Amino acid sequence: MDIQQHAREIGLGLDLFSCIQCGKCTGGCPVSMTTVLNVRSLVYGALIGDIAGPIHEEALWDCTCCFTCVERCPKDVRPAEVIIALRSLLVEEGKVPSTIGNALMGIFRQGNPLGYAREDRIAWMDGLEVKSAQEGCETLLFTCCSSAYDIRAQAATKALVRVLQAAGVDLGHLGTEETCCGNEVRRVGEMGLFEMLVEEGKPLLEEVGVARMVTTSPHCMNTFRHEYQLGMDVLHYTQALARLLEEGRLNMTGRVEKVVTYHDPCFLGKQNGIFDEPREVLKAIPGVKFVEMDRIRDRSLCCEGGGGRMWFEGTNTEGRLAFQRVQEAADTGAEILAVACPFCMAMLDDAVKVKGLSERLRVMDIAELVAMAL
Amino acid sequence: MKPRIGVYICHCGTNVAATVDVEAVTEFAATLPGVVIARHYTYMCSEPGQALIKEDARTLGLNRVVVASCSPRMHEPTFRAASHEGGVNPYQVEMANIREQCSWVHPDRHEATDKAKALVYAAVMKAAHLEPLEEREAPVTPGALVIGGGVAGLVAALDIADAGFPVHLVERSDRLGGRVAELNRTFPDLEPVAEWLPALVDQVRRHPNITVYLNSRVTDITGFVGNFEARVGPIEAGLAPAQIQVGAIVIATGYNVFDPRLKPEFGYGIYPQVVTTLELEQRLSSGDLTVNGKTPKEVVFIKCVGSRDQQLGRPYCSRVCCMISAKQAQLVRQALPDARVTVFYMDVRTFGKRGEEFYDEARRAGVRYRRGNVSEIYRRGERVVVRVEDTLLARTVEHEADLVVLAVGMEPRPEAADIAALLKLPRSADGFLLEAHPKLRPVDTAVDGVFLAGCCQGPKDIPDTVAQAKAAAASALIPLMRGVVPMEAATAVVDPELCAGCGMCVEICPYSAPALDPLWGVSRVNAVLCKGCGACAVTCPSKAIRLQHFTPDQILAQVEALVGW
Amino acid sequence: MRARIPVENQDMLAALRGFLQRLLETEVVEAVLVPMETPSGAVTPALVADPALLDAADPLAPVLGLNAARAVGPVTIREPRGRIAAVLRPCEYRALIELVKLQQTSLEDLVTVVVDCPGTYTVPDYQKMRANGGVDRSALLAGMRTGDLASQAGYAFRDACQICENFAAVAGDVRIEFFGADLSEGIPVVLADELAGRLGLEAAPEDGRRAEAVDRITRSRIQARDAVFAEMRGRLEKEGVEGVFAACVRCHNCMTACPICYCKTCLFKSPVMEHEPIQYMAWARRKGAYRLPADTMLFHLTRLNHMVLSCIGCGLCTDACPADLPVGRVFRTVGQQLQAVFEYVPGRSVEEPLPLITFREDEWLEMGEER
Amino acid sequence: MAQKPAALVIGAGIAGIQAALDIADAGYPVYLVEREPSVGGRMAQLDKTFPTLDCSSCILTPKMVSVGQHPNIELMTYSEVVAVEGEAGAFHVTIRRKPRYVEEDLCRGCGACAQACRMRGRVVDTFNQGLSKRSAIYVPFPQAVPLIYTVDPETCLYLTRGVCGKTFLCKDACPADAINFEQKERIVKVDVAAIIVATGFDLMDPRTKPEFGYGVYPNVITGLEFERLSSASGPTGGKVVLNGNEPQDVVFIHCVGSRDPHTGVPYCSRICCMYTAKHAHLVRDKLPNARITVFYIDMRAFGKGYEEFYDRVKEERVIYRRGEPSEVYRRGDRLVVRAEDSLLGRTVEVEADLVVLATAVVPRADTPAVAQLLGLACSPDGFFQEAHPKYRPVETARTGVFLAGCCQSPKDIPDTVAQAKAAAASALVVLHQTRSR
Repeated sequence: MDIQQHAREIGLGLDLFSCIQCGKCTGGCPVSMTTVLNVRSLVYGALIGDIAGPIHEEALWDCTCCFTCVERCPKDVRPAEVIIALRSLLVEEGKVPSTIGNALMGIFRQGNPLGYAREDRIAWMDGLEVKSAQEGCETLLFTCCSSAYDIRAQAATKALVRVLQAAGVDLGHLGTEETCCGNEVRRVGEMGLFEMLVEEGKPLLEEVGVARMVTTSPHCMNTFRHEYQLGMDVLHYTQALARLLEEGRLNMTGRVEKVVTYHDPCFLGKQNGIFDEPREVLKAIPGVKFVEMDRIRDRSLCCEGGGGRMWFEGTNTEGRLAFQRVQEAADTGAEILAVACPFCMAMLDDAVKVKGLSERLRVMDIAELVAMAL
Repeated sequence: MKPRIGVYICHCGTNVAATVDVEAVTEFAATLPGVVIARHYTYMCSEPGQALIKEDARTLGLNRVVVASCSPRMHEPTFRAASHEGGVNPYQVEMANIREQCSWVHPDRHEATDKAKALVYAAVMKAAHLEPLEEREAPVTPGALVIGGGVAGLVAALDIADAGFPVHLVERSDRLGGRVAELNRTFPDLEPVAEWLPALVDQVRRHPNITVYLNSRVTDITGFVGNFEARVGPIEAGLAPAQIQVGAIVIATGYNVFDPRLKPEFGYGIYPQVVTTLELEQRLSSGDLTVNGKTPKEVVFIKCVGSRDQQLGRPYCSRVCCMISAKQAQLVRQALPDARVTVFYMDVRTFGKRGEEFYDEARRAGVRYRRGNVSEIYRRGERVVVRVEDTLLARTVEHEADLVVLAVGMEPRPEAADIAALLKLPRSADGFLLEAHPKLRPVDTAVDGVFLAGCCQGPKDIPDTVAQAKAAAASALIPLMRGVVPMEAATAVVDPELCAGCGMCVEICPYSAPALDPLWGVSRVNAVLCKGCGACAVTCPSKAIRLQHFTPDQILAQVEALVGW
Repeated sequence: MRARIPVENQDMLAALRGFLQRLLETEVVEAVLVPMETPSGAVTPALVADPALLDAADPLAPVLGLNAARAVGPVTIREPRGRIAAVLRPCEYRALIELVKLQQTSLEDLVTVVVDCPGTYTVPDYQKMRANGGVDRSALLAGMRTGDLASQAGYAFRDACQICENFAAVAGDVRIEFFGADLSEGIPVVLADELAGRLGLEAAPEDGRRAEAVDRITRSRIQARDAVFAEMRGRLEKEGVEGVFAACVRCHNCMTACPICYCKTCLFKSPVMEHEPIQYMAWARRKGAYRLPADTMLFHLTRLNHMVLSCIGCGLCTDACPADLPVGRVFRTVGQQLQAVFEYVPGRSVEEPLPLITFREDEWLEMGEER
Repeated sequence: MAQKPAALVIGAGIAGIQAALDIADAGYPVYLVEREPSVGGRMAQLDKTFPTLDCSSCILTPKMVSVGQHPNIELMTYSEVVAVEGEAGAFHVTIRRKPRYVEEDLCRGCGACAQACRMRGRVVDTFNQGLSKRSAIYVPFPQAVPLIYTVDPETCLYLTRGVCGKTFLCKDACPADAINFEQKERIVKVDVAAIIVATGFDLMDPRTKPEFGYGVYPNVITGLEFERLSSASGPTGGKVVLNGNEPQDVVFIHCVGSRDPHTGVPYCSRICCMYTAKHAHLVRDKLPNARITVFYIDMRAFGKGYEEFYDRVKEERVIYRRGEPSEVYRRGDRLVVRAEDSLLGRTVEVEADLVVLATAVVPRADTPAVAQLLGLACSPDGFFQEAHPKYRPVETARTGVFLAGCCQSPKDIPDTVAQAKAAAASALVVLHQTRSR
């Protein structure tokens, strides 16, 4: 089996021959200390045509697709894509963990991995007025499936809408036609489903005809930016907020007298280089005392929510990275751990509870904090 | 003249000062007989340090200078020059080595300081007995001898000839171009050698200042920098040897390739599938890569064959094999697009300009690099099996191959040893010729006027060889262009009244400076040849030979100071 | 080739004298350097050009007052010179070889005649023997034949001879062999065919007893030698060189007697060892007391340094010492150890280079260079 | 100097020094132009040199002194070449001599001015890689050649603000009355027959590799900073101490930027493997009990005696682990270096209290400008392009202009010296031919 050939066929940029086996990928891999997954040896096995040794099928699903390996690879090998390619082979053979299979099925049937009804996608709008994008708007708000269905995340989505509207943004939404972006679908290797999502979603978005899309999730932003080839400006909401601040449109009159720290999402930070805007927004909130953790920006620790891990526990349930992360946040003396991604929200919020830090630390979306200061 | 001595104690940063109490040594030195001034300074060899000596020499009228610092090997010329500028005869300068012989070897501050004082005392006592000596110059024969007609020799010859000096280029074989002429294409540009080497050879052959001696070797060299006399003997008998006079010599005798039969585990010479990089080069030139009439499907390169191998006495890296393998692997990929090409390596050393990029290109061309030092090769049917631990898999693998290429290392040429013996040139532990200083004098040798170019000094690729050859040319051009060379002033002299003519000095001298006068049966030293090493003076039982600057009274004064301490 | 010198009336001395006369008469050489008995009874080397005077030659006199190698030097050192033959004991021949290497003599135009040596007496003993009934040469010759060598009753061989294991003629242009020889048919002699032809000598077989006799004596000499070495080493370790030489009177006789000490002017007779008066005072102050002359011990150390590798063990230094110091024993003891280091046998061959002036490339390493 | 044609050498690091000395020793005049106040270049910043462990100043200083004193060399420090016209044999060069605000012929280098300077101990000492502070009037290092003080126009209070208290402390302190704030830059024109470019290299700022935390953690330092730390003449007097503490665990990281097209450095920097081995040895020498780990991808010990040195360093209990670290982060008061040990096939965390980054050798920032000034081309890696990589490695496309040292590509000292001599040989040929014309 020529993995590289297969990867090309499914649209991955994996370049096995460029690899010098330096190990920088595995060294940076957030899960490499806790699972047998070793991306360097997978690349090597694929290169020499001896994949049987390094491969551990179950551990393949441990990859969070944080792409630290891709970002740091000195030779542009794109090591994570060997994992995606291998996952896609497993998908073809139907060898998928049941929870991931269910999520994919949910997306296929209902447009969301949680398997909720398509009609309920806009239930979060209760109490808000969000106009239909199809009627024409300046800015399209794209809500992640989590932002739309997950109860904790919904609060953040609502806050965001309030904030954007307060700033006078002409906001529209696709309504129940909004369907999963497929970022995670592609990363778990279900290329067929991903293609289908693009084929259906791209015309829908283009028909709306807006110049700018704001996403709640960095994951959605990532795939729209890089994999949809849309003719529009795709922004993460923190970017949108930062722009509004700069333009003087976002006036915060209230105060949030809290010590706040911030966790960089991999898809926002490492993969798309958006480090400053979320911080600018947080620092602009009156009363906020902003502190940094040690591992930030390019060195941020992954929350383990990406790459399908929202739907799969991983082979190692002990010592989740999110546990470590919330402890780091607590150690800074912060009262609030600000996030900018619904997956991070889910993983870290859960970790705060498990680690018994609820008294000291709250996980909040940046939009929620801004909304508090309105 | 009554000694007026200045003593200068160097801290050498912290090299000396960390262990030796330099202030105490300075105070002590100031009390010694004849000492007019004693100072200490961070780096005596620096410009301000030297300025101290000059200034004192002028204003205090010093006629002797003692510097307590490092070994005189490096800095004696520095302090002689500085003192000379201050009006002190350079041979009335004495150094006390309080670094290598004191601070670096004695951890105890108190003891080290005491020893430094003793060494300074001894140097002062010797300095008081030093006599002024005059440096002289000898004329230089305009012209150079270049031994070896490979790329290094060609380039060195051209630069010297272009600068207007006659060059005698001696080559053992019947053609110019050396090892490079055996290559097909060169890395990292894959440029055919034929596109530039013949032009270079032609330039040399047609140069009016260059005389080429093919099929010849240098059988004898006498003389010294500026005035060498060499005998060039044709290898074929019957032709008359040529006697040539030159001012400088460039040695460019090149290298040999390792004979892989010394690593019998690879089966070289047994299996037709196993060839060396040099042999593959010829096959690539001819375009025939078949083995036993079949086109190979699996090609394996094995690196470090005869390099980085202490067991074989070749601990060094041959520096070019990584790039040669990368080049040949690419060329094999081009020639045999269906073949799988695998390179087994320990470390990939592609360090030169465009080297890493070239390695990148090789991998992108589909060459598989696997980390592991191949352990053995054996036959399996029509193929051979390469057995190796893939250290990245941490597993032993058997890799079947139709063609195995051994990247053979470089080793010193036996002929270089002959030249070394003729000129009494030292060789380094690896057997290559030894440069005068590994960092700052990489092409000079222990023998003045003799310079090294190319792989006779150590393995190197073509750009580095050419640079080094030009460097050797620059070193050779300095005496040639100046027209004179300085002569050692601290030479040995014979007292004919005492000399019994035993000839021990003649035997012991590494420079053939003394000779027995056939009429009187006494020894006479040729001052031009004498390097002042003193071997003759210590050998002579009659003390009939005196080495100026190291006379018995000078040495005894020093010894007396030390044992009297 | 091996031949025999004809002997008449069992007169070995006459036979040898005749042989030497033949060398002159056949113009093989123009003169012979040989021990002669002077009219006053001393035995000393002389250069004899007149064949008639060889009647006083006494190559068999068992006495050694001077190493003849020293006498050969001045007559061979440079051209023009005559062709001569030198009659030498093995120890004299070995000293000669060392001097050749030191350019103090030459083998050109020289025919060396080396005679087997039973051992010698000191000059005073020899004189005493002559005065008190003479020297029993026939006993010595008999002992040489059987290998049962003994000194004359009441006398001992010279100290050096008692421990000499190189007493047989093994080199030289002409070797005269007494050991193991049945002299009734003549004295065995080994020489070049061409020379034998000129002297009219014919080839003669070896009787095969020589090796046995030599071996026997060698074994007993080595035994004696090793006992001396052991004793000497013990003394040197215990007393040091300074202890052994403590009684030295600095007469320099040992140096004068040594056949190999060749300097024109010894360092110790030159002004190098003369110091400023204030220097002597400084030493005296520092040490409290200072032995004078200052260079007594340095003299012996320097001589050891200069000569011990070439020491061929003739022992004349011991004989010359007025203070009865065991100079020769020290030289042989130290010499044996040092010569072994360089695998050097002094006097064996002119082809063997002097160790300390032999340039071996691997002994001289540059910085960074390794063997 | 007017009789024989002259050469111009731009840059007075070891390459420029060697080239200038060779030409001058052969009897031709040389103008040696150096931008900094002193000659010496990068080599002057080094502690010891591999593989012989010669002290760098010990072997460099005499050469520096020689160029300062050579009758055939006209040294122009603190000067820049601003225009080059003409052709081989007849170049017309314009040199800008920047004002030192100190009269060169009066200053004795006593240092009284620096002691007196109001900015004393407040100006970042770039020679020491910012590990110490100096005055606004300074010599870069005590062995500087020439030993003439220079007023730093960027930090001198008078030059930046127009006032420096009531009185110039430096002027008052100077016993030679050498300080002159009226000094203006001078333009000098010289005619030369050949030019050698020896402008050297820069080191990559490791902040472009944020995962290593350089600039975030004070105990993550570069190799050159380690050189200053280890140097007897450096800010700690040769002690390897950070914030007063001796490190117990030292981790070295190879290929920081090198072999990494991401950072614009696709090439190998050629010296890092060996200088890291040397650093490891120095740490072992100074801290016998420290744990020392070197992370590498490929160990490139290719030069004469290098493999042997690598062997030796390993025998000195330096652990070489194969794997390029992916990041450095803090754990308590220590650092953690996270890497895959590719021979174990396992990710490891190595605790450290000193991390030394072997940063890439990069072209001088002004290389394109200098290239334009001299009419030279640059190769894709950004260094100056030689005429032919094989048989014309020091020549350029412009006849009479030659390259020496790291401005052509990274190289170690022996290769730099060899190439400098090679450039000198080429220049000597041009000088000879010009003279005999």
